[in-house]
Amino acid sequence: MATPSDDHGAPPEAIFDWAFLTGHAEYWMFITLMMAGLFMVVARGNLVKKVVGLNIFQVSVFMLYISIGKITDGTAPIFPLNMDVDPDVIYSNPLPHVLMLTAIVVGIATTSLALALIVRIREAFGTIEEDELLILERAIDTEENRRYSAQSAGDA
Amino acid sequence: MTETILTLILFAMLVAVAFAIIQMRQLFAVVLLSSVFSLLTALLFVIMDAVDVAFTEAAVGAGISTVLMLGTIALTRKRSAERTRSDILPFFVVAVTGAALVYGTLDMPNFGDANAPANAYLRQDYLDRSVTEIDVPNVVTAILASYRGFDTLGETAVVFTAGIGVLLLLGGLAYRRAEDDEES
Amino acid sequence: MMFLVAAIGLLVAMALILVRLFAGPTVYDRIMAGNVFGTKTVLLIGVLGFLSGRPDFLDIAILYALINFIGTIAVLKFFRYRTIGDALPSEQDT
Amino acid sequence: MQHHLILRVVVKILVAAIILFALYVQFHGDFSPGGGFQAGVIMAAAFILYGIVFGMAKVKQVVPEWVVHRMMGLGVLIYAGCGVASMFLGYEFLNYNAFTPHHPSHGQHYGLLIVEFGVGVTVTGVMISIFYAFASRPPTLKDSDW
Amino acid sequence: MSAVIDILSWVCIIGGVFFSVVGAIGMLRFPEFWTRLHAASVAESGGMILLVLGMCLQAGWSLILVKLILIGFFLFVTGPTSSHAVANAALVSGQNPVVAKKAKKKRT
Repeated sequence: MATPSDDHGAPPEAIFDWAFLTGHAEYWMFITLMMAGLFMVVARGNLVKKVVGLNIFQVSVFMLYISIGKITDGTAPIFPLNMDVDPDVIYSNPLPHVLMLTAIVVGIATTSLALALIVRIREAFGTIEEDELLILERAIDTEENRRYSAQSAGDA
Repeated sequence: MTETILTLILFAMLVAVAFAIIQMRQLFAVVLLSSVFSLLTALLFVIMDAVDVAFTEAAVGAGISTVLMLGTIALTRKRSAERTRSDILPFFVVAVTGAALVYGTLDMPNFGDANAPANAYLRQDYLDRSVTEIDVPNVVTAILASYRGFDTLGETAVVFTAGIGVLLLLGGLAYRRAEDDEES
Repeated sequence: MMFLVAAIGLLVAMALILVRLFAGPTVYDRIMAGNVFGTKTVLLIGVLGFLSGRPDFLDIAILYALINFIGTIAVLKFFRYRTIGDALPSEQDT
Repeated sequence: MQHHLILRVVVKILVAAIILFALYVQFHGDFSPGGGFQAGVIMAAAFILYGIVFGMAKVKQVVPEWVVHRMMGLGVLIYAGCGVASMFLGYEFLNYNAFTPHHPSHGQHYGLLIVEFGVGVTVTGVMISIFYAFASRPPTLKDSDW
Repeated sequence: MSAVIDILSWVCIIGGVFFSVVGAIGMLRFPEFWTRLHAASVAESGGMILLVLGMCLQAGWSLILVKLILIGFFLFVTGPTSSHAVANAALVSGQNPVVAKKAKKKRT
């Protein structure tokens, strides 16, 4: 697989190609991690654990981006201090690094926003479990419905 | 080859930590494990040549996020409740999503391929131009602040907005306004 | 070669500590394991720099050596006083 | 944490070292890994450590809340002001060549320094104020939840 | 000269790895919190110093050496401090060490 165009035209039996397997195992590992995070968001009721799951999901996305920029036998995209750039040295792709660097700091800022919301939810409802929150919400809804229907009945 | 093996071992540890986080019910242990998770993440970033990203992850993950999560737990509760619903349906959803994503990777270029579309054109362009135009050794900083200056301005504004949001939610500003009203 | 040996040894140590981190019967076992894991990570980052032939990225290791302390102290304070900021006046200096 | 003598002494040494390291990361970011985002987080971590060990009252004497709140906006203003300045000099928004037109790469160096400084100030302010917001709230944990 | 330095750093690194792994095994296998703390803090500090020393020998006279010394200094200060803090917190919270008599009683 010398060029990307070969890759696209590869017949299905190339899946058992050794180079293909080792070249894609990294992506599958990131997907495993991503699914662990997704499972935590979907299946765990505690809101703090949901936020941690979101963080895991986020980290796996970062890794997917960084792994796209990695080049075999490459090195970090920082030139020597005297700017004497050797054309033979392979530098990895710096662009994904830039995107993910800002994303990490934005990620912690938004995570703290989510945590602040959780604190407020706890103060308003007294719980941070999803199941209990749903029950409380439903009770509030039925109460409002009852009051509204009683009011409209009174009007009529 | 060494890099691949190191990546695999670290990744196995990372997945083990993730599954342990899923199992834990003590929220405090979840926080501790998530700080270990970020340590391992930074190591993987170093291996994948993303030194700047590893730096950021190290600064954020080890100190601040641990402290903030502990602060949240101190204001809410320490243990998560027993889950009554079964995990089968979420597991099915996650498995299907994962299978779809794996199917999507089959068309991707190999890991570390220098001729991949993402690396073939833009990478060389940035590396060549930044030597003459910006003239700083760290290409990541050059791209961050100069070539993608608009993007970074936006990200800074997002961080600022998130900070304002936290202050509004947790009353840093509201308390002060109340005090000012009492004084006047 | 010698750094490869060091890296493998550190990885083995990290795996063993990870087991203690998962199992740890008491809270303090876990805190201790997390702290030791951080130290091992610092060393492994240094060794990886030498292994890849560009050891000028030791800044990350310095950063971890400085910052990893914060997490441990925060966890301990949380367990002692149940808060991150100021404890309630009644609980001060218990 | 009044009686932890060892902890207090070590933290006094470490806080100075962390702040110094943050300044190194901030202004050496062009040459080695680092920059405004990382430096801001590290700087905030120093004050968080101080606040955890010495109490919120002490750290609010060092960095009062109004300073932190001003810092949040000031960084974005520095960043955007750099862009506006380059516009007034007749170039595009955020084109740092404007500062030294006869030697463009020097202008780029000044631009990088100013912009990274702005980012660092904002991130420091936001992180410290988030910490203040979480830590100043009275703990409401009931014994049944503990 | 370089051969001597190589041999010295080999010795340091092997020693450091030995202490690290032994400390980790101790953390895993010891029966109770205080013995585990002992294994963790002492062996960890020893292994850390030897490993950093081995890397210093390989680095030569450069900025890297200064950074390695800084790392060694900070780890040397923070490691024992956090061990002390953990031990203090555990003792205050009522984690008493198992003394010999009790241990014998438990075993029989």
